[in-house]
Amino acid sequence: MTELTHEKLTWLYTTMYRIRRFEETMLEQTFKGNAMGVTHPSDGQEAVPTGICAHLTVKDWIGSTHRGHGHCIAKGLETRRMMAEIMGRATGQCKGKGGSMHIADFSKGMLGTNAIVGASVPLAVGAALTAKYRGKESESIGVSFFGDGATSQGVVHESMNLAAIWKLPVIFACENNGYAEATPAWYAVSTDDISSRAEGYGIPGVQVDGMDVFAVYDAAGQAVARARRGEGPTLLDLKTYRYHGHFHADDPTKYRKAEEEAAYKARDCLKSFEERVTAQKLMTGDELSKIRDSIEAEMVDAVQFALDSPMPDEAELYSDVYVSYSNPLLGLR
Amino acid sequence: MTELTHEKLTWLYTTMYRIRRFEETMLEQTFKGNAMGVTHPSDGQEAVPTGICAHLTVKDWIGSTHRGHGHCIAKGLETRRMMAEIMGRATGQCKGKGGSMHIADFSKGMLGTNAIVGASVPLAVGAALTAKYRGKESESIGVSFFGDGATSQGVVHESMNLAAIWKLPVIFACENNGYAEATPAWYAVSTDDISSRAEGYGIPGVQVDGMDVFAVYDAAGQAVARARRGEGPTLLDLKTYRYHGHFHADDPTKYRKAEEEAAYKARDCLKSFEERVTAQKLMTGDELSKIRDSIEAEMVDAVQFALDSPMPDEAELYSDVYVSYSNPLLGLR
Amino acid sequence: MTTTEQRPQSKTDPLGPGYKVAGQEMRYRDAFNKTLRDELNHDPDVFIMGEDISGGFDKDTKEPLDAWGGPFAATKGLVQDFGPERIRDAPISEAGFVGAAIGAALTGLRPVVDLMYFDFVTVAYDQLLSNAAKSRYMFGGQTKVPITLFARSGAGTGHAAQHSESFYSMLAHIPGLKVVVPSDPYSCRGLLSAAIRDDDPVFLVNDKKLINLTGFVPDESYVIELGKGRYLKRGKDVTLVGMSYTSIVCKEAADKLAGQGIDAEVIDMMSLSPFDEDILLESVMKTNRVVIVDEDTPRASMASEFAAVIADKAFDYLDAPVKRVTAPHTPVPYNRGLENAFMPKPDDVVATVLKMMAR
Amino acid sequence: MTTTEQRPQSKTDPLGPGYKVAGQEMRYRDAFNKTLRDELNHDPDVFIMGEDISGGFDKDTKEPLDAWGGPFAATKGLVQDFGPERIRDAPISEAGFVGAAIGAALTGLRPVVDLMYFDFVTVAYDQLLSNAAKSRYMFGGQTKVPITLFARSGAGTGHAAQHSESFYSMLAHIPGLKVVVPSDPYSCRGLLSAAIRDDDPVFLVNDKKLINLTGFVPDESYVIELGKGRYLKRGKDVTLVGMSYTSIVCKEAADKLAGQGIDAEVIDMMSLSPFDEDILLESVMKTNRVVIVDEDTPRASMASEFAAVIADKAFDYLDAPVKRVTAPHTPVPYNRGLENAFMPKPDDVVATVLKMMAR
Ligand SMILES: Cc1ncc(C[n+]2csc(CCOP(=O)(O)OP(=O)(O)O)c2C)c(N)n1
Ligand SMILES: Cc1ncc(C[n+]2csc(CCOP(=O)(O)OP(=O)(O)O)c2C)c(N)n1
Ligand SMILES: [Mg+2]
Ligand SMILES: [Mg+2]
Repeated sequence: MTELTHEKLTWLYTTMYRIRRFEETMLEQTFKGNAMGVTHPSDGQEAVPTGICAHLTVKDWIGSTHRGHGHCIAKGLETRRMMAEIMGRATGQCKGKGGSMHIADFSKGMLGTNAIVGASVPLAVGAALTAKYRGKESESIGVSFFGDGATSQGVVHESMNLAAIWKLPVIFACENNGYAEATPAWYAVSTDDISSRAEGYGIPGVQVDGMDVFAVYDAAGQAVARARRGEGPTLLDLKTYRYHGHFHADDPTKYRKAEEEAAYKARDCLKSFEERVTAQKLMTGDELSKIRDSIEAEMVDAVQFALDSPMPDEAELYSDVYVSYSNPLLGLR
Repeated sequence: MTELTHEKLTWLYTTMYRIRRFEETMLEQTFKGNAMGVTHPSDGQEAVPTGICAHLTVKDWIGSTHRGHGHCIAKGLETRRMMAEIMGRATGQCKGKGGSMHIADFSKGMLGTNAIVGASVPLAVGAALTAKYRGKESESIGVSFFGDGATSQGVVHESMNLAAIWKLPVIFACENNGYAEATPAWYAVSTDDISSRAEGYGIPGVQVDGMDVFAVYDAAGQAVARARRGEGPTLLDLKTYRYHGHFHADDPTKYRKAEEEAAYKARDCLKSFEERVTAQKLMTGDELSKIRDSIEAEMVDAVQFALDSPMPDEAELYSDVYVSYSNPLLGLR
Repeated sequence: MTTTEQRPQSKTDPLGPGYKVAGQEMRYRDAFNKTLRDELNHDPDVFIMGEDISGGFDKDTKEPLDAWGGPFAATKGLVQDFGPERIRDAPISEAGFVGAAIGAALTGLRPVVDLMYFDFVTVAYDQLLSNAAKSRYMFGGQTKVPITLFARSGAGTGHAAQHSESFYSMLAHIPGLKVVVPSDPYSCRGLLSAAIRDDDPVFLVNDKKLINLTGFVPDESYVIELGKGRYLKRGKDVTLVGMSYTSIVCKEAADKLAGQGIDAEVIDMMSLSPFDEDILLESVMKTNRVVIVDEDTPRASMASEFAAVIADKAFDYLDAPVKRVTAPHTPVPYNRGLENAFMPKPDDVVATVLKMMAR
Repeated sequence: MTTTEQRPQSKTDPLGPGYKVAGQEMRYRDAFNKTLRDELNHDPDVFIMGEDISGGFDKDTKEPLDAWGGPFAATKGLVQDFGPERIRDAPISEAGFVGAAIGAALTGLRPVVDLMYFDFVTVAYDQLLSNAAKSRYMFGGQTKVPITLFARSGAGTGHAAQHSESFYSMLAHIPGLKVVVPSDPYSCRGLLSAAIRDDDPVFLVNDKKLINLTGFVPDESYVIELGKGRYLKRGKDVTLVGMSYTSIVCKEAADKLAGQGIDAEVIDMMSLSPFDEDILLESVMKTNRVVIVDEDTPRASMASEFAAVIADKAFDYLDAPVKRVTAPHTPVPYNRGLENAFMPKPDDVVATVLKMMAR
């Protein structure tokens, strides 16, 4: 395990716990009927965005998926504005017009969660292209998060080839949770080792334990450094697990074995972090519990902020389609 | 070199020579203004379709590209109907409605040349799916021909993954002629070894000398046998060269080195075949020259047939859009 | 099997006067599932392909589980009865598996593809347009492409911009494709059977708002001829033209208008390509007024097309401008209130008609 | 830089009465190339991406060769002056590199994408529709997507079904995209500059039949406002509406009609989304008759859209049915005679007008 500062450890734990509690709180609100649409929780997978984004600054860019709350949080988005977005409020990250599957914060280097599987991958490549174009690879890289299911999407292949031939500063972070909806990766993905696809692009491919934030942190550190040195992309195959169903109302026990779930939960990223840092006396139980308390308070605030926020004005239906458009078509009514 | 019957050797030589002379004759006609559109000659690459199709029967299916005359001929299409198609005649393979880039013969297991790079690849996968669905893998497989340039197309990746997980009887035959239009493969393709991509799909990948019909024949033989045994797809990376420019009017010397061209021409598939079979006394010079004479006669006939054939009736503009359509829209005139 | 182009008049008389058929009230989704089952039984060359349609596999036995019942329960229970070769689960590769389905159709099978959300058709757009729609034509009529695709369209369920589209007009634009848009369990069943039995590529669009609505459906299999519309209500003052879910919107608007003494005629187009020019012109030539209602965005849409045909061929019969009530030229917003404002509603139609009648 | 919405009246007076500008007669393709050069000079954030646009690389030095000059010579000579970072050759991955261009646009650059043949847009369709067109809206106006795409449309060059499409109406349908269709070197230059400087995603369609046509082009840079049409000829008897190459068809038809004593007005729409409703209505309200001419296939097309708008908003001014002269609902055939029959021609327009005037 790389030497980590106390500050970094604190950040890792805070971020993972924030994601976990955000997902749980968001689900609660969804079941209360306060979220307006479908949500895809990422609890269980927290170590992946956390371990990767720990290496990023606000000048780096990430592309995300339908299961993107963890990416948003790890990239520094405010949970109250995320919660407000999911509740469709005017104060939401996207004024309530995007919802859970379209949360972006361009001021934070977050290109948006995205509801078309695979579609955000070339966006991160484009962000890396901008960096290279400006000669800023060392300070601005692109990270693309996508799932095991997305590896079957052609545009993901195209993106890796582009990034490889142009030596762009990108990390392809495959969050391999073993399932795409109910379809297991062993059925849909033609290899047991997604990282083996890297060879066909002439880039490094690494298998990583995605339940262990330290393993993710180390692997991402190398990939990020390589990108910042201008040596091009890396593919990370991060083995992880989603604790919840595919979306809020999905019951995963219908298609996953109890043993499998139990095995992953035994290696829960929060629990193992807690055990490790306390055993190694890097952080105290008290410190950890203070962090948890502050997150609890943050969640209460986020929900209250969202619930108290107004709905967007009906005029918002028509705005933001274009920057400028000479003949608006406000619906033919 | 596998033991080949005299009949097979005759077929190989006849087919390669037929392709060579078809392309040359077609170009002559194109420059005379008799072809109606753009044509992409495949002279130089004859060994690839010939060595592969030598293993196929009329029940096997092939998918092809914009550079597809060789595939058509190797799969048994009649050169006179191909020539008539290129001249846009009613007697053409597709009634003059398709042209060089859309020649199909469903009675011969030929799914069509195709003008969208990569787009025919899943069609061959679909043909293999039909075979598997009917339990006929041993007698009907799919072969997809595509170029080095097409390897960057997402749908090609998707097709390989599909064929691999469903263990479909398909051969992915990459005609790697080193260029996509003027763009070299070393620039656009992220690996020097396209066959290395096979590993990421858990299927065999083989590099083959595509200038040597015997090498192609051997490698294809193994891939075909594997497919017919129900063991799934194979990727062949067949290194070859087009003698002509990208399309009829393209001058390749603008972007290719004379030495490179000379090196490939020194290994010309016809010349090396002739040398080998005569040296090994498998065929006589006389036999070979008789074959050439018969092809010359065939080309004269093909051109005359095409030139003598009528143009399609104007009603053909409106036919074949649908099998049945209750409200035809014959243009709003 | 019975062919009909008339909407059932009543529950005991569903195929028009004179017919008595057995049937039952059922949800749209159940009618859909029942029809898939019928067609799988009817022809061994029919198979279904799509993501999650067999709903997971047991890790140990590798057997399909049907845990999900397929997207929107369309394929529920089918894999148990027809097996994983005929209910073929696909990876997330829309271009690849639509292309493979086209290849299968070109070589003798009759694939049915579940594209899940309508929005995903853009991922497979090239295969649909360049291969499915053109093969027959560019190969000079040598072949046919008997493939059926279906997917769920429409706003109203909080799925936001990338899961709520209704751009069927873009598909209807494409020569070589056919497009059908059922609006109730009855039309769904008849059009789906017709689509699967048809030798051309057909895209069937299911509006999400219809999925749980119920209606009468005959037990026996039947087809509704592609390219035919139907009257949902006869009237004399104005023609309301609906398609997919807006047929229901039109019907509700007509009911409201009746309360104000206006007798609207309602047409459900059912098919967009080909479409029923005759019913459109017949009705407009009688009522002399028309409002076309569409949840697709307006520019270069089927609403534009119907308006154009009427302005050309029924011109001399028109007493008022041809009106369209459509979604605005915007993506679909997430917030429920905005999303609601996006969709054309009966009151929008009523307001348009009232203005028109006041001329 | 001068903004104008008027077509040049004469060679010495290209920007309307009062203006005197230097300029020259040049081919459409040269005007296009010159404009790209202008915009690359104008803004260092502008770069161009596409297949073969730098036309090959030297095997030994790895330097770009410009052997091809790019598809249709659009980018000829640019890589020498601007280098391979700004004239970026792309592999055959339309979805991938359009997506990357969108990502670059979202992060501060102004990408220009050469898609070569218009038909290939279907391969990148999802990126265009789901990302380029929607990002601004679904992210609540936080961002903009200043990307320009261009490609060659149209039949008439023997390229057959998969290289001859004109389905710009499908793009114009999409909320969030802009679509422009120049018809001569002058409009090409002004619209291309405007597109590249615009902060929204714009698709510029080049009909192949225009590429070698010549026309007067000012030396100085200028923009034509997106969404504006122009009069190519004033007249009083009937309005002919053209777009892209059919503007030329309309002009020729008008000349032929003049010979028969019919004074046609010709509008070149130039932009399809947004489009100039005002010019359309102004003209039709004056002439009371309209024929819309389009090489795109008819169903749910821009021809339908213009007809629908006229049938709604100019209804009371119409003396005759709204007519469309378009391609048939078929793919593009290869044979030259058939291909010729596919395209709307001046005589088709003349015949339609004569029938209309005889009413
Ligand atoms: C193009 C496209 N196809 C299908 C879907 C429906 N869909 C949403 S999420 C999902 C599974 C994605 O699996 P994976 O990439 O492994 O991500 P995970 O959900 O496991 O995080 C599917 C099929 C979609 N949103 N977009
Ligand atoms: C989707 C698509 N993009 C671009 C083109 C234009 N194009 C035609 S052939 C070609 C090069 C193909 O290269 P390769 O696959 O290596 O085949 P080759 O021409 O060398 O046989 C290109 C870019 C096309 N036809 N289709
Ligand atoms: Mg997954
Ligand atoms: Mg090549």
